[in-house]
Amino acid sequence: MSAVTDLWHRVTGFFNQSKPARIGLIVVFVAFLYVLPNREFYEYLNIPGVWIPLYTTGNDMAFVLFTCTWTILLALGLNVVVGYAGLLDLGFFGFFAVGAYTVALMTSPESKLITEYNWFESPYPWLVTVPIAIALALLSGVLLGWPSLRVRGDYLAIVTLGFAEVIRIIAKNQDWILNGDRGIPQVGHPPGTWPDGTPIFQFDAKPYYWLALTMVIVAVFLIRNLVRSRVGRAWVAIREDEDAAELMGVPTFRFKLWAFAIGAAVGGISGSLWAGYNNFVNSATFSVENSILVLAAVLLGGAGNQAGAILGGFLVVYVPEWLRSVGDVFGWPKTVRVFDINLDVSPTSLRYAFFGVLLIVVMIFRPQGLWPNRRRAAEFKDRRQAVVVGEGVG
Amino acid sequence: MHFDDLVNGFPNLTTTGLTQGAIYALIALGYTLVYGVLRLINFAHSEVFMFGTFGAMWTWGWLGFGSTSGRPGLGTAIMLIALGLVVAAVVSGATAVVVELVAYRPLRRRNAPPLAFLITAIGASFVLMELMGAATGRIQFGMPPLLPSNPVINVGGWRITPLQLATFVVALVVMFALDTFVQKTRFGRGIRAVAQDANTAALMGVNKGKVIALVFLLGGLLAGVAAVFHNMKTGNTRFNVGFLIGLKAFAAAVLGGIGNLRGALVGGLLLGLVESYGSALFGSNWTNVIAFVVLVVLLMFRPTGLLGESLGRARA
Amino acid sequence: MRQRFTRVVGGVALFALVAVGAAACKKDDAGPGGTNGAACGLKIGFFGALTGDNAGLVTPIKQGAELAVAQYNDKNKDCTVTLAEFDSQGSADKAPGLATNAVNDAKIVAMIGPAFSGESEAANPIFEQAKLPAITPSATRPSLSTKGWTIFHRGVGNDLAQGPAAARYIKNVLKAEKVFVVDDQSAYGAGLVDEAKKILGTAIVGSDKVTEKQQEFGATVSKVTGSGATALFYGGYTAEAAPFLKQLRSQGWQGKFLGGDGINDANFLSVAGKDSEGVIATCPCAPATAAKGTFVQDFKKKFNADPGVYADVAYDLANIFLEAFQTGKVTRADVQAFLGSYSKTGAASGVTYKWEANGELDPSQVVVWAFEAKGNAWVPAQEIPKS
Amino acid sequence: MDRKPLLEVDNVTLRFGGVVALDQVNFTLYEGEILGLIGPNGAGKTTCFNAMTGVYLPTEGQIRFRGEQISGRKRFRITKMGMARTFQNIRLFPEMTALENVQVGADAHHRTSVPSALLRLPRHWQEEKQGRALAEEVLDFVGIRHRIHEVARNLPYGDQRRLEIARALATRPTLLCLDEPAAGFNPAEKASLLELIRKIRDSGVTVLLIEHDMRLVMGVTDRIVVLEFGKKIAEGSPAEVRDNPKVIAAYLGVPDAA
Repeated sequence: MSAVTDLWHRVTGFFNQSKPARIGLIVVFVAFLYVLPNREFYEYLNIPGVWIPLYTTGNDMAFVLFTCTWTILLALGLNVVVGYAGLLDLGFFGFFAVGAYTVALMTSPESKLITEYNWFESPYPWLVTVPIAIALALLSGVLLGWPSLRVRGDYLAIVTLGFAEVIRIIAKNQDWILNGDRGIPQVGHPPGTWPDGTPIFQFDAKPYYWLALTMVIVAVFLIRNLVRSRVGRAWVAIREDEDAAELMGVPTFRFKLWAFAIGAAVGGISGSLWAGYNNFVNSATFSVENSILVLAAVLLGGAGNQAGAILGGFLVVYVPEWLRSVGDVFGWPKTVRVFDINLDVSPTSLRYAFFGVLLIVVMIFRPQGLWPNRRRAAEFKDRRQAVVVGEGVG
Repeated sequence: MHFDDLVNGFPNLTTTGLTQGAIYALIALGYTLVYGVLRLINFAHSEVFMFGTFGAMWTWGWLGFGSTSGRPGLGTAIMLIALGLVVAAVVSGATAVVVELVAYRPLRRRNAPPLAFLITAIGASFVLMELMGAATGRIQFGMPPLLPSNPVINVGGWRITPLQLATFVVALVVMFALDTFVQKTRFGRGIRAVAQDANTAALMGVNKGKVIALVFLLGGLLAGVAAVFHNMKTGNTRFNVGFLIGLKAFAAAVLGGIGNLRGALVGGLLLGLVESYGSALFGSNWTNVIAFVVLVVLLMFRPTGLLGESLGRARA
Repeated sequence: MRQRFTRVVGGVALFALVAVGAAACKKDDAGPGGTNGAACGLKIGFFGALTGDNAGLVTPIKQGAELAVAQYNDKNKDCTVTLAEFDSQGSADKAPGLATNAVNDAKIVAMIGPAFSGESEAANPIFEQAKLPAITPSATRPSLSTKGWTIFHRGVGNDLAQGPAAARYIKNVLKAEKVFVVDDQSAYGAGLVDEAKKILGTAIVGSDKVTEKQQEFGATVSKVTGSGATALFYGGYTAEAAPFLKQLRSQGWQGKFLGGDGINDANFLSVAGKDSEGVIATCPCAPATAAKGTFVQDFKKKFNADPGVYADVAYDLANIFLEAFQTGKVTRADVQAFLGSYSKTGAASGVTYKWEANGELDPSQVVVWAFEAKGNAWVPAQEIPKS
Repeated sequence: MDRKPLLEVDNVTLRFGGVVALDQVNFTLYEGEILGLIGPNGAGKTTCFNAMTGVYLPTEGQIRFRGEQISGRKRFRITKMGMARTFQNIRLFPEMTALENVQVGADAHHRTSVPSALLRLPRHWQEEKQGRALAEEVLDFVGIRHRIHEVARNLPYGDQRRLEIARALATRPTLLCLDEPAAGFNPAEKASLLELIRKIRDSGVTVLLIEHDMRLVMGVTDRIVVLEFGKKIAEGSPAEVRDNPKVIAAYLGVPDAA
């Protein structure tokens, strides 16, 4: 065991020291991500017990990966708000909704804006609506933040939760433009055709996954730019001690608002990508549970670290989807009869229960998240030592 | 806007709002107690409540009172309700304590950051809800009719049913008992001491672990009481019944000032009333919008809720 | 150190390249209709919410199909068919991936579902692309048949058939002059109520909207009692309808409670208990035949529960597909053609399944019946005339 | 010395509910001096401080900084005007490095915001470079340059105090308010702190020093203001204040007076 850890340390140490090596590894890894949705990739490798079970047989792998990537985008956006600026936001999915609905309303020929309100005559192309979606999401971030950022901590959580609920309920009302549960069908797709003339972006999730993955990479770099600047320092200072930050000349309100706006904009991108793929948008998607899931993603991965947010976003989608197929792969029974009652024990049906167990277990053993910011990990070590010492004295 | 609905129904809307508010308040107390002591939003509390609804229902079913059976006599009904209250309180209390032991205690021992607790709470909530869902086939269950529906008071269209009266009276009695318990007894002093300063309390010989378990237990017991009245009021339960009502109760706790016992009562009743009037005025589908708008506006002006936080110290 | 690194990176890069190459060379082997003509090992897909909040609604439907498949397999032990479940959790955002997965499985030549209208909007374009014939047992949104999907079939009448019929029943049979309408804002419930409203017209004395998962109906109840309505039409499902009815009764409202097929299930009777007495549920289906009798018993025996709404429809639909398999229709195209010329009455639901070009049931076959809850059972009251 | 007033506390009264925390306090701080603000525990020193830096809004009276009214202004604006402070109980940003802590202070005058940081515009680079240089200079000035990449929470206590001063200095203040900077120091540390305070004054920064330790205050300040129960009871040179009977009474009345 120690030989393995030793090797691990030597390898990681090497990558930590050598910059070209690190970049090389990242490039290879990204290339790997782009080929990931190809089923043939697994069949080619064909290592039973390792690769095949990782391929989700219960759901389309490309779709699962696409869902992962838009969730990762959301997690990255929320990480700015929760991880860096330290603002607990339980209604983050609202911005996703803003992005998705903007795209749907503007690109669908069945949008009420066209059929009933005559705002414009024909649908816009998807690409045109994306910047508008981002702008509107950003604006809604500011509009939400303006009144609510006065309250702090857990109170902010409930205010943001309320905001997401309000958006959902408004969306639910059929009489308004969003058309409620009936939703908006025939949402536009991104442009582009294959050489043979069929559109690239239609129902196949693979191109969307590649597009979303590209967006994730762009978002990571842009957010990284922010984090390593005055803005990022201001956010962390606010998270650490808001009053002290303000007394040191940080315009806290403005930067908190920026955090909200940036997070919201990233959420909006995610929503517009999703709407393009899903082809149909209705109010049922935007439940509070989803906001909570994204928050779980950020904290599971490790708040305040982009790699952690990515890992978390991936896991919260992938694990339940994988559990869907794992029963088939390993041939587990689906029901158990206890006292004349059929208990449904298939992993498919219990996948969220398993997922809950996973959340608990991870948090017990790694409370700072799976892949925390290095400093947070150090802090956690300190805190544990403090406890040990404290107990020794008491 | 339907002002006529509001005006015509005002007395009855008030009664239903207060009844619903009392149920919110009972659940809100669970959030508030835990929050007051641990600064932790116990997201799994909604599932603690849901377990209580099933506990009571199964007890009644075991005694032969299912949804399709006839209404029993008043004496039997009161016995059944009392029994339901005991069982639901025990089931909910036990669930709450188990959640504490499994999902929170290990984290506390490791001095984990507060947000980690939030995630285990969400995890515990998933586990409890999905397990119950799988066990019950995710279908809905009806409750036996227990109390008669003819009103005890009927003055010019203003009706109070026995159930509404019972809900309100029992909720008030329970909350009064809790308040006395926290203010007057040794355990209560322990709770307040830990809420104010956990470390000092520990130095003064208060067993922090026990106090925390006690707080979860108390919250669970109250949720159990709420569960029985919810059963009788809505006449049904299912595995995901806790989520929405838990959310509302949490909002009620925040409204009153989370961590403040009397705040939970005030917040619960106020939320019940606001929802009742609001849904008459704008339509039931806008209930949640109204509730949250009121909450947000209130928090703008009183950032720590109506009564502020009082179980422990004010937030740093 | 550096040497080792080069080896690692080189290895991984090679690995990735090969993988890309392999991906580019190999084509998706799983395509539509790629079967060899054998009826054995075929799969019927079932698409709908099997977990999550709406599972209680869809699980009985799935069980109906499951029952049919199980009975078929008992008779054909050497050549069995499986029911492949696609749990969408009822949400449109999970539907496309599952649909793609279903389409990619060449063994799936027929699909029952999607159960809800919302997910149908997202999944049916994908089925259409792969020409996978699908019959929905429960999605009743009228617009689904106007999208030009050739694979789309509806096993039930849509909201346009049922809403007006329910309204006519209230107007002509009950002769109610004060009607209150409530819907749950779902596409189904609101659609039903919108259609009913057109006919009820001035008889409506009030309306309210509730939401899914709502448990507390105090304000709505007080509106209903205050309006003096003698009848209430509810558009929505059992989950909210049953507690709503109970709360209405507990507040002393004595009027007639009516709902669509969303409440026409055994669970409604079991949840509402004695309060269900006299409730009217419309249904675009005919009353129980003798065959339906065994369906209910079989269902109870197998699943230890009463069949829910549309469980009978799913049972019949599954049997239609199984009949197709037995007659040698084992490709997607064959099954599609088989459905096009099909015209028989289902054993469990009593509906005559004959589809028009747009996938709707032949309107002359769609009958709407009113059922009344009596002594904890749905008793057919009468067929509602078409005008 | 040209006695130009820098900060004027004019009849400031501060009430919390029924409690009068400050009662008609008056004093003036002149450019280039070191003013000591002393008093027994609970005399209202920190409250006074908080009123000056914008944490509390005075119930009555005015506080003027360089002739401008500051009460009611945003706190970060007051910092930008040239007033910086430290805290009685250290309030660093514990997870940031020493350098980053100081950079936050240096950022007070920077104008880079999200757009220029996002796109890495020239202003961003320029301000980053300036901020970094300033931060290193200030860390050097307070004597903890060698701690530059350590996380604040891991610094020894004395260095944390110094880091707080460095962070405040990085905002380029004209007035530096130190809230009990020597709390918990041993005599040797106190002596070197005195050196630092003088050095700060000599670099052209006016210093307001709140201190409990009389000896320290006597040694470094030019003038002293004494508060007791929210009221000013004496003002003058260290020698005058030391001999003031009211001050003696106030300090003797408190058993743990140093």
